[in-house]
Amino acid sequence: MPMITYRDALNQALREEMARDPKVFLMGEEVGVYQGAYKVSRGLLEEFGPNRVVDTPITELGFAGVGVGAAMVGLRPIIEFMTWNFALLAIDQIINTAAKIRYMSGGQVGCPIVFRGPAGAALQLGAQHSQSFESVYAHIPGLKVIMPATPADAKGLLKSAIRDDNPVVFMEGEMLYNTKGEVPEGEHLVPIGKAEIKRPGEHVSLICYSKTVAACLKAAELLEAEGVSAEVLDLRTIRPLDLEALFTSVSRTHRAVVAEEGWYFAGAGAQVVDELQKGIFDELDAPILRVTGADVPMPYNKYLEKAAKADPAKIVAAAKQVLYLA
Amino acid sequence: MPMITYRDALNQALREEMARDPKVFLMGEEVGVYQGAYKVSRGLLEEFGPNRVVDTPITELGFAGVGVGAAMVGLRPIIEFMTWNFALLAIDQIINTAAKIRYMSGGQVGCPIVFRGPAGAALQLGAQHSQSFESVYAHIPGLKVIMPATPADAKGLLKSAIRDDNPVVFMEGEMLYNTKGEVPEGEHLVPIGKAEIKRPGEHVSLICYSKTVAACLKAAELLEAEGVSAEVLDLRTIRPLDLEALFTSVSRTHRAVVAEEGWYFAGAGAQVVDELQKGIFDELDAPILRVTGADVPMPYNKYLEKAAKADPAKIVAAAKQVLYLA
Amino acid sequence: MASPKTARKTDTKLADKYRFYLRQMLLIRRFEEKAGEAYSLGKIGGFCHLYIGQEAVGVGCLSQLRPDDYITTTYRDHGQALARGITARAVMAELFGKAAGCSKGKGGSMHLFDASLGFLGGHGIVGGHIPLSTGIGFAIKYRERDQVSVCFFGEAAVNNGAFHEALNMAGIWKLPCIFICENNRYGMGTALDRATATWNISERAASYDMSREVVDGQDLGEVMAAMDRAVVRARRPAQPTLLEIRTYRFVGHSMSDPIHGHYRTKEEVEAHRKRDPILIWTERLKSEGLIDDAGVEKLDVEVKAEVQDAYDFADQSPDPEPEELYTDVYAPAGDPA
Amino acid sequence: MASPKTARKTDTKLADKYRFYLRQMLLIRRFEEKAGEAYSLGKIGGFCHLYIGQEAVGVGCLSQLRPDDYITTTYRDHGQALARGITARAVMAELFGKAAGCSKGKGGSMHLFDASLGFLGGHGIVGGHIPLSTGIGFAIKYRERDQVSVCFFGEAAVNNGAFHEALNMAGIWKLPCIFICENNRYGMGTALDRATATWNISERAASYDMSREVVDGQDLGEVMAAMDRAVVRARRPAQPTLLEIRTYRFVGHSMSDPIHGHYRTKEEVEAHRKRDPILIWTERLKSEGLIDDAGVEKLDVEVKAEVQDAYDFADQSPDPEPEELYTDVYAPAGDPA
Ligand SMILES: Cc1ncc(C[n+]2csc(CCOP(=O)(O)OP(=O)(O)O)c2C)c(N)n1
Ligand SMILES: Cc1ncc(C[n+]2csc(CCOP(=O)(O)OP(=O)(O)O)c2C)c(N)n1
Ligand SMILES: [Mg+2]
Ligand SMILES: [Mg+2]
Repeated sequence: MPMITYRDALNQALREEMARDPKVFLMGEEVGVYQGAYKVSRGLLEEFGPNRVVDTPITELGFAGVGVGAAMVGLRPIIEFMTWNFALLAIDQIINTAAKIRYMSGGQVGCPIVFRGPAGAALQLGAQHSQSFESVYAHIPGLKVIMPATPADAKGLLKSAIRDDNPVVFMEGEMLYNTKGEVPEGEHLVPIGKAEIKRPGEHVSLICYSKTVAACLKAAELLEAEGVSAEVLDLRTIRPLDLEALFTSVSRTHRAVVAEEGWYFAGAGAQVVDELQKGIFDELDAPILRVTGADVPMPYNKYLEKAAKADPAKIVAAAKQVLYLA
Repeated sequence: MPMITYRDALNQALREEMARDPKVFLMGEEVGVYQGAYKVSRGLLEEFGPNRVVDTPITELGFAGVGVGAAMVGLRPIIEFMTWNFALLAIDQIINTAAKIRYMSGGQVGCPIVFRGPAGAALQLGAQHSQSFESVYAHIPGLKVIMPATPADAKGLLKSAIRDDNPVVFMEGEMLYNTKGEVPEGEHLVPIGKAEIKRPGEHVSLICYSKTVAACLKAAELLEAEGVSAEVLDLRTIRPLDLEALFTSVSRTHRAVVAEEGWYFAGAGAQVVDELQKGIFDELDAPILRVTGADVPMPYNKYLEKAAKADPAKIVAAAKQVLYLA
Repeated sequence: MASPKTARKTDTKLADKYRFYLRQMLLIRRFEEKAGEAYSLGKIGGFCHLYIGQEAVGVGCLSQLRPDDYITTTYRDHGQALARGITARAVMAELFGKAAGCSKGKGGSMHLFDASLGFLGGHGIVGGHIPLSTGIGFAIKYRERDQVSVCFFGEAAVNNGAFHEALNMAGIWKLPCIFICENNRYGMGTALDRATATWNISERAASYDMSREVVDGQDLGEVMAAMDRAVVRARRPAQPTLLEIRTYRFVGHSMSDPIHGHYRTKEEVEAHRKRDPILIWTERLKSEGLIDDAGVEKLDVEVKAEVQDAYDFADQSPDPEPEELYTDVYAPAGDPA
Repeated sequence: MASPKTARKTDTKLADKYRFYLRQMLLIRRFEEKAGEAYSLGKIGGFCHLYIGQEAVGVGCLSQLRPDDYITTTYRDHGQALARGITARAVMAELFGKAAGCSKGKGGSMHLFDASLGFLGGHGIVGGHIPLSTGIGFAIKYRERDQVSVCFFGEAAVNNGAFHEALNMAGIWKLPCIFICENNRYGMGTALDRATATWNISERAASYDMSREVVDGQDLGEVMAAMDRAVVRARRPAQPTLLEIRTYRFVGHSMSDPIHGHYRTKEEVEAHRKRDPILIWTERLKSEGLIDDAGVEKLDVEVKAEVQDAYDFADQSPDPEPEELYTDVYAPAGDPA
């Protein structure tokens, strides 16, 4: 299988789905002439033309709504947010229209649309450009929320998202775009709502998604050196959660750490904890601990920023604590 | 003590704080000439004049930003959202500016502002007008989030919020405005971040806030009839959470139900569950159950709407389940 | 396609149309009166915004459309829904929250839908649906069709960012959109000039390189004529239009709002009621000999019966099944993936 | 308060001012060149947007303000920060993320602040700070002061809803606001005419009942004159202004963007570089005999030394203490309640 970057995997998914279905188009800031702020859409304007690769003004609320309107009459828009930080301006269209139009219309009007772009922190982008809002969108019935960690999942899940008949929030990672992995060519679909064990283990479940998957794999290595066998469970989809996978893994390990990039308060990890204590209370041999971003706006200084992020060391420490090794 | 409505308690708090501090002003849609969409600001225009009771165009993003700007230079704005549903349009100003300006400026620029208005469902207002977003705001460092359940708390907490030097999200309830209770006259301050036991009990803790407080008190009555003594703990402030009160109550009852109006996924209740299992794991004799709004956009039909809401019957059922009586 | 030119008695087709428009305005008026009654009886809940006084805007604009065109509007949507041809039964049943409602009882007064008629809501966030209509216009152009996307909104919505962003895009991309600002002078209790820096709303079209017109919304003929011109511009090759249609709300903002609160006087309302769009159009038809008092009376009796039938139907028809609470949240089919 | 009228040699005060403005533009130019260098060396991280080519806008506009006026701007804020008088050391240290930075190293390049100078950021959300400046104008009027609130933003921001909502309120309430659109023709890679329905941005002021001017942003004299007029209008009784100042970015959008990507040609950039604001002002001063080559050279040597000093200072000064991660999230004092 070819080794390609997460960026190119997304580009493949976009190209293949646009070729497959003329109803699919890409819209957002700088997706065309500029080839994408992060080059995810490189070459698509040349291949599909300006009607299907549409540069917009800097009007997130407006073009998100344009996408929703187009989806209401049967097109399948892919709306790119340059970053999810800016999507706060568009959140009314996502929550009040995209997520509700099917219900409000008594099932008459659907909204097959994908909102995508990078989420979370990169390096020293500061407080307004380093946020991870998956828990906000996952809070909303009517939406699906996907956060792939690997190039293969990025391709397979983006293709599934584009074919899904519901509004899908698809969060990528600027720091993931250059990461490489094996990606099946052509028709490669990863089902929405299915987690994957990225590394099997026995003593503790490290539950993660997006950027924290790599951090957990690293942590699992470090733990192995200390004789601890950690299982790394990549949720991949935040909403709907794969409860079966969660219960199976933790019922085996009896201990869990949930690692997420975002803030702790009412984060997606809190929901994972809630599901686990409710679903398999008697299987838990220790409290579930969460490793999250520090509860502060992201600072610019690189050392402060590093200290604010969830990392392998913090995950290892949490794992030892739930194993009562600390 | 005089018995007054929640609405009048809020009105008192506004009037007293505006009289006390000339830097305090009220801005929003229909707060002046119209006397407030829900009449919370009745009489204030006449008393304080159009400079301090300011009607705005229907531009939530804009006037929220106007408030933040005024707060940056030392005024103490109270921004009324006609309902919190519409604040989704303003959320960028709340999250990206109000919550971050102090941090981004290295502590030079503060933002003493209160964003307030009714949250959650009333009766048959449909999908776009019946949402409770406290968990979204409570996710954000830099904000405080308050949801009072009683007239006395409404007055005391609003006064504290107006005097607080931080951005405060203050969520009221349309269905609470007409409820009556004893409210101290004049200087009555309720501290932010302190929960209150609204009814003491021994067998199970019913943790709630805003509208679910009344539902839990009703549930406690019903449970008492069956010999179950339920403690009703009103959080009052969602962020910061009063962990001490939570741990104390549940360490005594060893069982808890969390009732909230909003959606379950990554709701504030999930954070309460996370804190409890992390903080007092060994004190828990049963999984903590949550009673939340149904995971759907709010339907218009009155029976469907009723079925979608958290109510005493559902809280009783959950309480029995954690007591293994069901 | 109707034109506002005087209908000679010989032109019976046009004459029938003109009488039909009168009937539609009467139907809306009687329907809204009945809805107000039902609301007071507690048969209708939530917010309920009536269209009384603005009938000529909805009827006149929609009279110029084809069945395959698209419409989006606000929470004040009963009149346009009826004018587009959703039955009084289906609309009333929706207001009653019944399963037979045009949104299965799940949408309510503010969220009327009929996809088969291109009537795409019924939206509750002021300004929020304007980008949707730009998106529908985008889809029409994308498919190289010659339909038009029509969007109704109030004058208070023109201050909202969604209006600005949506019209700018329709302007750059030259989409087949017609933006209809129903300027009834008040957004709830706020008079136009207290909320909008420029009194002449249609001038804002200049910021979006868009055609514009100011129209007397109480005169059905004027509305039809202006809409006719806008539709001609919008069909390929497309040129978007902002129509500012000046009208007046004869009743309160919603059922919970008095007819004249602190924000306008009884006298002002009375003065405007004199320019009742139904009277003006009736006079016009009479002067052209297209109808007489008996004919008007007959139409009124007809529509009253239709409205009563809708009321009885709504009242007697069943609520949605309890399971409906959980349907329509996601698409029925699982992921194709 | 400077006026653009020709400075006679005798008017030494004005002559000194004019030379000082040249020095400020040179300082910004050299500072930005150094910042670019430091970025390539990894001393500066994140996004870094340079002001090269636009110096006359920041210097000219800020030259007309009083110390008690307020300024908000975008992420492209180095030039205005320096023009307002934040020291090169404090700005460079902020870009380096150091504790001595004007935002304690927590803000970074996009979030420069100095409350003591009324410099209130440094904001990263396009359009997001425009309502803030309207709010600052509101506060000035609330307190019955005669300060002005100045807001800088790019031409791409005028399509955003925040611009529309903020200018409408400044227009209705007649606030002492000056909205300065730095029209450098591109928003990242998007040319003005691809994003904005009306090419003539200043015309949008008509929608907000606001004064407007189009200004040559490469000519400091023109900028000062237009800003002078705007400030006079803004001081009580207040009349807001939208200034469209036409300029050009000589470098890429940010350090990660090539000088001319797919979106503009080398030739276009070269052509614009010929209208360098520093050269134009230098010629003006020379022609008026206010400076000679030696004098210019002397200024350049001075500012280069100042920039080098700032670089060394930033490089050597300490990072924030680790505890700083958790400070400034909430106000230090507990709740007074
Ligand atoms: C974003 C938003 N803010 C506030 C409201 C509450 N609201 C509903 S209708 C209305 C007035 C709208 O006036 P206008 O646009 O003129 O339409 P009209 O009601 O006159 O037909 C307001 C403030 C809302 N629905 N959405
Ligand atoms: C709401 C929002 N959307 C997108 C971005 C990403 N972005 C940063 S600057 C920029 C271009 C802005 O251009 P302009 O307003 O003309 O200012 P200039 O950079 O030319 O000074 C974009 C798209 C952002 N910061 N905020
Ligand atoms: Mg109106
Ligand atoms: Mg620009």
